[in-house]
Amino acid sequence: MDAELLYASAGFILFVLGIWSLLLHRLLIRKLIALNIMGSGVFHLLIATAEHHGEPADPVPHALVLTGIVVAVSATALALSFGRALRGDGDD
Amino acid sequence: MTDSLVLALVVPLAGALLVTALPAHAARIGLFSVMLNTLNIALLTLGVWQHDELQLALGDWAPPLGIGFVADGLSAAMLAMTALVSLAISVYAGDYFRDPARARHFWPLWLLLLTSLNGLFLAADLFNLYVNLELLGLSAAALGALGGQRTALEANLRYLLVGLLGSMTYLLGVALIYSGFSTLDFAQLAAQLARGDAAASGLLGATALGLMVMGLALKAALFPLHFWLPPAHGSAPAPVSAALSALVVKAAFYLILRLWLEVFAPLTTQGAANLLGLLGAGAVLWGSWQALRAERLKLLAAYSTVAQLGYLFLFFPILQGLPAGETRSNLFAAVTLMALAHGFAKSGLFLAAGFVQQQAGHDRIAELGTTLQQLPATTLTLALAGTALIGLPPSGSFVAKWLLLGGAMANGQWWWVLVLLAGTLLAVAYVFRLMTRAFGLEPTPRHFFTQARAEGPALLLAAMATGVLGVATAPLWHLLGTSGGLG
Amino acid sequence: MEHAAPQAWLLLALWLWPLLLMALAMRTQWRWLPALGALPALVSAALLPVGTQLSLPWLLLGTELELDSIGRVFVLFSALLWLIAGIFVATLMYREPIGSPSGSNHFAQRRFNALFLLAMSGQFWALVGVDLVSFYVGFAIMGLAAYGLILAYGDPAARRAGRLYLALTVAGEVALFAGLVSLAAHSGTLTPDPSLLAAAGGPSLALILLGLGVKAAIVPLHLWLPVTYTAAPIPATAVLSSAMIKVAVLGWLRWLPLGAVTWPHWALALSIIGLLSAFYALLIGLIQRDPKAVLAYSSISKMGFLLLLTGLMLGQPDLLGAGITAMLFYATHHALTKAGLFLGLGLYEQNTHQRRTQQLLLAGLIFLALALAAAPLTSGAAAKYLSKPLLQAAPWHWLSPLLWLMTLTTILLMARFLWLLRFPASKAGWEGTAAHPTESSAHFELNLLAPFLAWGLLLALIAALPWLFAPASFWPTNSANLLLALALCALVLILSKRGRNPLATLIGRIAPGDILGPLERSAQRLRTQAGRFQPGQRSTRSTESTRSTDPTSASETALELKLRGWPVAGALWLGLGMLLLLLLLAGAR
Amino acid sequence: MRNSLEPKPQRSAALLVVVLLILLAGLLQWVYFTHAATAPGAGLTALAQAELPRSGVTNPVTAVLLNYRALDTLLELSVLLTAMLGIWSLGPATPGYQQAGAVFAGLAAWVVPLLILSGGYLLWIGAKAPGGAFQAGALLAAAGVIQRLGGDPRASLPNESAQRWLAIAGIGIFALVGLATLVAGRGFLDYPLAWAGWLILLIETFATLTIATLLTAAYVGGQPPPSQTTATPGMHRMQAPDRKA
Amino acid sequence: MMETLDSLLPVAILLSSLLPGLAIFMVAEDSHWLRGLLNMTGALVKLVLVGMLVWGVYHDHSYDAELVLAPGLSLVLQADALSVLFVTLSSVLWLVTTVYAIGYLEHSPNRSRFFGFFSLCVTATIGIALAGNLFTFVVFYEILTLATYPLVSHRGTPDATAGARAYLAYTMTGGAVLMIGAVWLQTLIGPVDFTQGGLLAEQPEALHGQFIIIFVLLLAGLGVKAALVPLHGWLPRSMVAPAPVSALLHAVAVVKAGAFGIVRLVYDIYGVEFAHALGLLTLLGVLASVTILYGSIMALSQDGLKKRLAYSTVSQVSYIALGASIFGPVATIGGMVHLVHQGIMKITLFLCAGNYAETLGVHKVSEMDGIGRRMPWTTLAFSVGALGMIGIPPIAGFISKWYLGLGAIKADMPWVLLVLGASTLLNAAYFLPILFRAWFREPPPHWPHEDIPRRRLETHATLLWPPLITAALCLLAGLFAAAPFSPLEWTTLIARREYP
Repeated sequence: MDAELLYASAGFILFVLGIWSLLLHRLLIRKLIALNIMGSGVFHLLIATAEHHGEPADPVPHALVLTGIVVAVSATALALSFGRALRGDGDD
Repeated sequence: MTDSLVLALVVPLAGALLVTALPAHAARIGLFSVMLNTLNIALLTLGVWQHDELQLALGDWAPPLGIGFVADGLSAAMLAMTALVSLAISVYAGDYFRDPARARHFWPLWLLLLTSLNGLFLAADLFNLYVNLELLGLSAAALGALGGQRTALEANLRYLLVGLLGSMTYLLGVALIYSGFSTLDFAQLAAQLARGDAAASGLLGATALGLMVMGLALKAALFPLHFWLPPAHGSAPAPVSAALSALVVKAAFYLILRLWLEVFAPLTTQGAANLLGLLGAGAVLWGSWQALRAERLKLLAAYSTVAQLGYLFLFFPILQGLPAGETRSNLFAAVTLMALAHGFAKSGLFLAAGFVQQQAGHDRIAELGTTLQQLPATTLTLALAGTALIGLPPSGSFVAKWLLLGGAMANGQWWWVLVLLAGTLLAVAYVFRLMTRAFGLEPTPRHFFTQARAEGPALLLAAMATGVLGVATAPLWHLLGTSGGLG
Repeated sequence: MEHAAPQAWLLLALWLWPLLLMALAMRTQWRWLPALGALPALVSAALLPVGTQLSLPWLLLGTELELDSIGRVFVLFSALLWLIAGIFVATLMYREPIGSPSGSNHFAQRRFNALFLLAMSGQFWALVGVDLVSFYVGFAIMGLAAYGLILAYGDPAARRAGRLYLALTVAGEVALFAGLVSLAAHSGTLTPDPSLLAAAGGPSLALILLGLGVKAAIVPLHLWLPVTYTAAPIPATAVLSSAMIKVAVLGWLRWLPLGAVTWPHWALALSIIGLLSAFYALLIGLIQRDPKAVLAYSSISKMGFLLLLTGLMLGQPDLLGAGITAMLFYATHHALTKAGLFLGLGLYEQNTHQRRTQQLLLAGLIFLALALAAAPLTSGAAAKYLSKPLLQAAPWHWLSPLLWLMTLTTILLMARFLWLLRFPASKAGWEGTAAHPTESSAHFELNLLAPFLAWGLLLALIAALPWLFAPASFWPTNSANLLLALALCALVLILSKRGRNPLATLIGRIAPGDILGPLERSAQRLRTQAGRFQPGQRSTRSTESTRSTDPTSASETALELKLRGWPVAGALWLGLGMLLLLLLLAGAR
Repeated sequence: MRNSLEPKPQRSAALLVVVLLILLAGLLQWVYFTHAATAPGAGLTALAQAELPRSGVTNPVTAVLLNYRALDTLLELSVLLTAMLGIWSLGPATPGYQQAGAVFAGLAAWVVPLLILSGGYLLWIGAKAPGGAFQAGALLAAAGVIQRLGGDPRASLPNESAQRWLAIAGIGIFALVGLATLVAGRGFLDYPLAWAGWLILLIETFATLTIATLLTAAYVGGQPPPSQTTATPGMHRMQAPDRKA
Repeated sequence: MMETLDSLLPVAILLSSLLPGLAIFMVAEDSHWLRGLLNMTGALVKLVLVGMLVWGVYHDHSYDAELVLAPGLSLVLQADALSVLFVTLSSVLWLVTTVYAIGYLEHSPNRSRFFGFFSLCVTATIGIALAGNLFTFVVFYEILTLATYPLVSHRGTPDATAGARAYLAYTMTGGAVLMIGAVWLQTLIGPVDFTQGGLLAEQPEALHGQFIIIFVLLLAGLGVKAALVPLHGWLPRSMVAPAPVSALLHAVAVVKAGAFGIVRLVYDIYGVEFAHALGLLTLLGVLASVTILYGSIMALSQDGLKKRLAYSTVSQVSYIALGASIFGPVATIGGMVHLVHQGIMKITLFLCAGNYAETLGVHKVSEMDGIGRRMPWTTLAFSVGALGMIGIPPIAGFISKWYLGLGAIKADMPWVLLVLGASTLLNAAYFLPILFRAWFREPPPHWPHEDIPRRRLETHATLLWPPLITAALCLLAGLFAAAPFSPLEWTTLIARREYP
């Protein structure tokens, strides 16, 4: 089996696992991790797409992944901050 | 002429940056940029009016390598609506966020939201749309939580997470598309799909479309995925609620429409469209019913948004069955008109509701009589907005509903007629449950406006939905009718 | 439109003038206004040449006014009677203000005057309007305005009478309306000639007869008349019984296809109805206690007789000329005499304290009664004589004995009237006047003298009538009958002097309005029974006087409340809609 | 971290989710493999390589990021800015950590300059090889995180006003360059070939700063304390009761 | 140039009440003078414009204004003889009622709101009258519903709210059904322009079944406003509105909008011959007859004066539908002329009822004893209106009945005469007792709530003159029915154009 197919396959599995976790776990941190796992799944797929036998890797998916990561980081940060604000509300 | 396409993005973005850097002058700079944006969008719309379609390859890199911006009639219409609504919201917000501490948070996020909306309506690139979607989701959630109460935080965190789930799903679809077609550009993708090279690529495309629509439907709060919407929109500050209900969900819907009817048109099936329609019908009925039962004004408005989005989805199965021609192009214009009318009406409604809430100190419908009777202008706003929500003339949604009914009948899909009938009557019920309170024995207010800067924009928005859009639809048809590809 | 002669505008003026006076009467108190109303009519009837026409196409649906030979007679005697009655209104009615609380009397007087003039205007309009609409307009105005005349005193009896009158009048007007409309529809014109009338067919004629029948008080549509005549003020009764009632006769003459067709069945039917009406009224009238009621029944019988004549004309179109002459004379005679009797009765009742005046009045009344009874040499005899050709040409051999019987009974009825004048049966009949004591002052002034003068004039006219218009050969008519009747009267008189009056047991058994009493009682019983079955439901009687004034009675029936409920309304709507759809779909195939 | 967003999921619903997800996964696999086996997309490698000389850089990924699809990057930075603004809007930063001990401080003193240095390198190399603004910015932000962990409540960031300027600098320069090319008549972000490399470097430099600032600020997790001088832990302790009140 | 002006005239007529209406909303509550000026200017300008329109239409001038909303969907204003009839009625009565309302609402709250919506209502009515196609008609029909709602609930009492709610429920449902029917029809045959003689007759026979269903739908929608039984429930309950509203809207604008729509439906959409051929006229006729009788029977037992009048309206408005349901020009005239006649008569009655309420606090029939003595002029006007309703000549109502009867016989439908007769009797039975009380009974020592003392006039001049004027109009319309430009002559003109 080709590597990119493995990557892609793993990507799908990660994606689905992420959804599973997001939907069935109640803790925010787990949900956020789940979202990042989903993201990783998609990135896996993109990386897999970039691979073309005998050619240099396609730069576009790479760039997309980079952008995606930044976006994911931003979203995670904001969500965490929400969680902190909520907790702060409750604790203080 | 195509400069305005870029400026649509840059103007609000620059405004956001300046406002971020100079928080002390947030309100002034913010309002100025929104005005500038409106001006620019006017130019853009004029361009589309004249040239049917404006295209731009950013950085002169033609797709598939670069990102294309396309402004056709639909984009222009949505952009124009966004510009006007955002202008009104901005004027209103200047009054609403008088506390500078809150204003400095509002303005940059608000301008970023505007940036993302403009980007969404213009971008013809799947991935760029993803980034815009995320920008939209993040700024919307942050704005929604500006109120700071626990309920607002919870609701908007949920909104954020749901949005992320949606955009991730969307992104998976994008990745699949890229893997199969090596392009992210609408036009190229559409051309490839239309050629229909291989059954497998069709399969892939369809799966991708499914994923993207799945994700977007979540963001568009299509019944029964609307669960996040009422609390989020109901708890946000009034100007934000207005923007969320009128613009943000509309953007997701716009994307679905664009993908379904334009890019992926060869892959769509009647069955799928029927499903969308069915969900839309569910939204109409359930949303209206819940709005009828809502105890708070803003919740009512939020549920009404759910219902109104349902109307928009009702167009899918009907459009699906129609061959190209006058009925179809009319119907397509109608769905646009419906979206616009709802955008104006709902933003007006939320702004008015916000003012009522400020004046009354609460928004429990049962106890609003006193306040409503003291605020003629705001009450009129609520009435005008309500008229558009019900779909009565002279509102744009009336014309749209008329055409929708006509389409359903022309198609032989008469069951949607019943949904429309029920939805309309339910809407009458929930709108007038509110309006009834406006009549009572309170002393007569001396003046029409209590606070013109807060009430004026809302009234103008509502009058736009009920009044202007009800009679001046011809320009919209001109804008859309000549835009190729959607006939 | 061709130019009408200037004097033709008098045709407009004769009914417009009273209307103008009416407007005045609403504002002012001036008592002579009613008397002035009839002057233009009198003048035009006397001076205008027969056949004067005035076309007013812009008025109503196109008005045609004309003074034809028939109308002229009617206008003439009606105007005279309105004038005399007006004098009585001015002098007798309001010497003592009517209406109980002081202060409201002026209002009542103005109201009476105005409605008096309105009714007058209506009648003239109907008389000179020769198109269907004008006739109906005048007829309806007159009929409704007369309601106010009846109610002048506003006592319970008058109210009951008024209610009854109104109900029957409106019903009659509806029937007349329907008949006239269908006449217009079938003939295609508003001024149909007899041949067109004949073509219109039976149903429209039946409706017209029904409508006019109420006004003419043909049994059984007569219920209102005895009640009304006994309850209304004397001048009102006078015009009601003389002038107004005759509009029905004019209606017959105008809107039945007389002379154009031979309709033996209709002739027979109308004749029988007329005879029945006449006999019924005579018999009931004989046992009345109130002289006014006697006169009222006499009117009914006379109208029955006129209907008989009309019926005969329908059967014998060749006798049209003679028939019309007979009817015109008879109508005039009856109008003048009946008015004279009522007015005289009024004077008689008001002058109970002045024996000499009363004796004079009694003499006059006896003369009038004789005239009405068609004693020889009177106008009654002349009328009888003039109608003989028509009666004798009737194809029915049973008619002449009946007519003889009728003549005899009429004389007896008049005898009964005079009897009641001389020996009042009970005080009950006098209530109306007892409530309004007479002026006791002895000094004569114009106000007191005028009615006597007017009455005297009327008497003279009645006396002169036969000599002016009838051939001398009428003289001996009815002498035998009169003698026979007088003998009968003497018999009754003797018997009653001995306390064995054969009629005593019958007298007063039937109240004025005859079957009205039983009708009202059974209606009341029905109502109470209906009420018993619905204990929770307040009775929603349509009679205004008994309606509950309780604010809590929402006065909306259970059905309406149920209809208002959503499920019911929706279900009904849908159900009906579906049903209709099914029916229509089935029908459209 | 607690989250009470949802009630405890029901067992049956959970089971349904699982079943559905398995089906979804299966579907995706099936579609993808069917497709990949028959008609894989050609990708844009060739095109990207062909256009590389016109991009002003030699690293194709950087070319995509800063030139072909520069708009994505511009918006991506905006997303980051949005996140920071959102975080700021949610309230002031938490007091942070106690002053670090000597060991950590020593480590930090050694690591932070290294991070800054390697950040600079990555930025520079980005034009030719993997690397670039995001990587560089991330390294700088790591330095900030270490400072924060070491007890600096502002993670070595300047005062709020400066932070704001830093936060927008990258995006602002990006946009300004775009506007400049626009004014020059070329179209937005259509660099003249001769200047492309330098302009990209300029943008990347400021983007690095901005990314670093934004990431660090996000880590700090709230609006900076209002005081202009360096905040002391004591002040935070004084503030705490205020917040409670 | 003339073309433009011609298309401007209908628009100007619409704007002459729309613009003042919108402006009035903004007027401060205390600026009575400004508000009155706006009101009166609008009403007078409209009257002048309508006069021009009447003149033009009489001389076969055509007025068209079209605003295209979408291909196959446009707002069309056009003036034909029928619309001019309704326009003239509305604008004349608007003027009268405005004068009245200014007096009536003196010192009452929320006047800016009231007059604003009042003007909008008139605008909607004018729009209905001038609508050149079914779509435009539906648009204004719904606007009318909306604009009337605030007027019905104007008083703000729980009663008013409940009445308004009922009103809304009925009319909104009706409107939705109407819309469905209208869209359906448009789907089948394209734009439904009102065409003299109808436009469905040429359609293929396969569609006839659907046409029947559509007719029922449209009739149901229109029937709500026209208060056809059993869709009439809202009308008596909206009588809680202030008198000018009851007068203009529930006697003229709203119910007439429904009736006018039925007339349009029969004559200008289906075409009377085609409707006749489909058997739809019988349906309409039966429905109208039932309504006429039912309304009258209900009116009998109402003690509330306005409620009695409302039920009377239920009954009387169906005369118009009845006229439309009888095939033949004469009945058409009868029905259409009743549009005007019923309007002026009923408005007279309502204005008088308002006078009683405002002057003396008399709201019930049972409180009206002797009111003719206290308020003779008002009662005189009331009497004219009531007698006219019964059909007593020479008041206007008689003319309508005459033509209806004439038409029915010509169409060989003698049973209609029976309905007319029964209705007349019933009308008499519920109106004459009122007149009896008013004129022939003794007044009570105290009136329930004597607000306006008797000075030179029995009440304020602004309250007194309008009913007197409308009462005079009732008389004139009847007396000079055959004169040129009378309602009757005008409807004859219409009928001539409808039956070529």
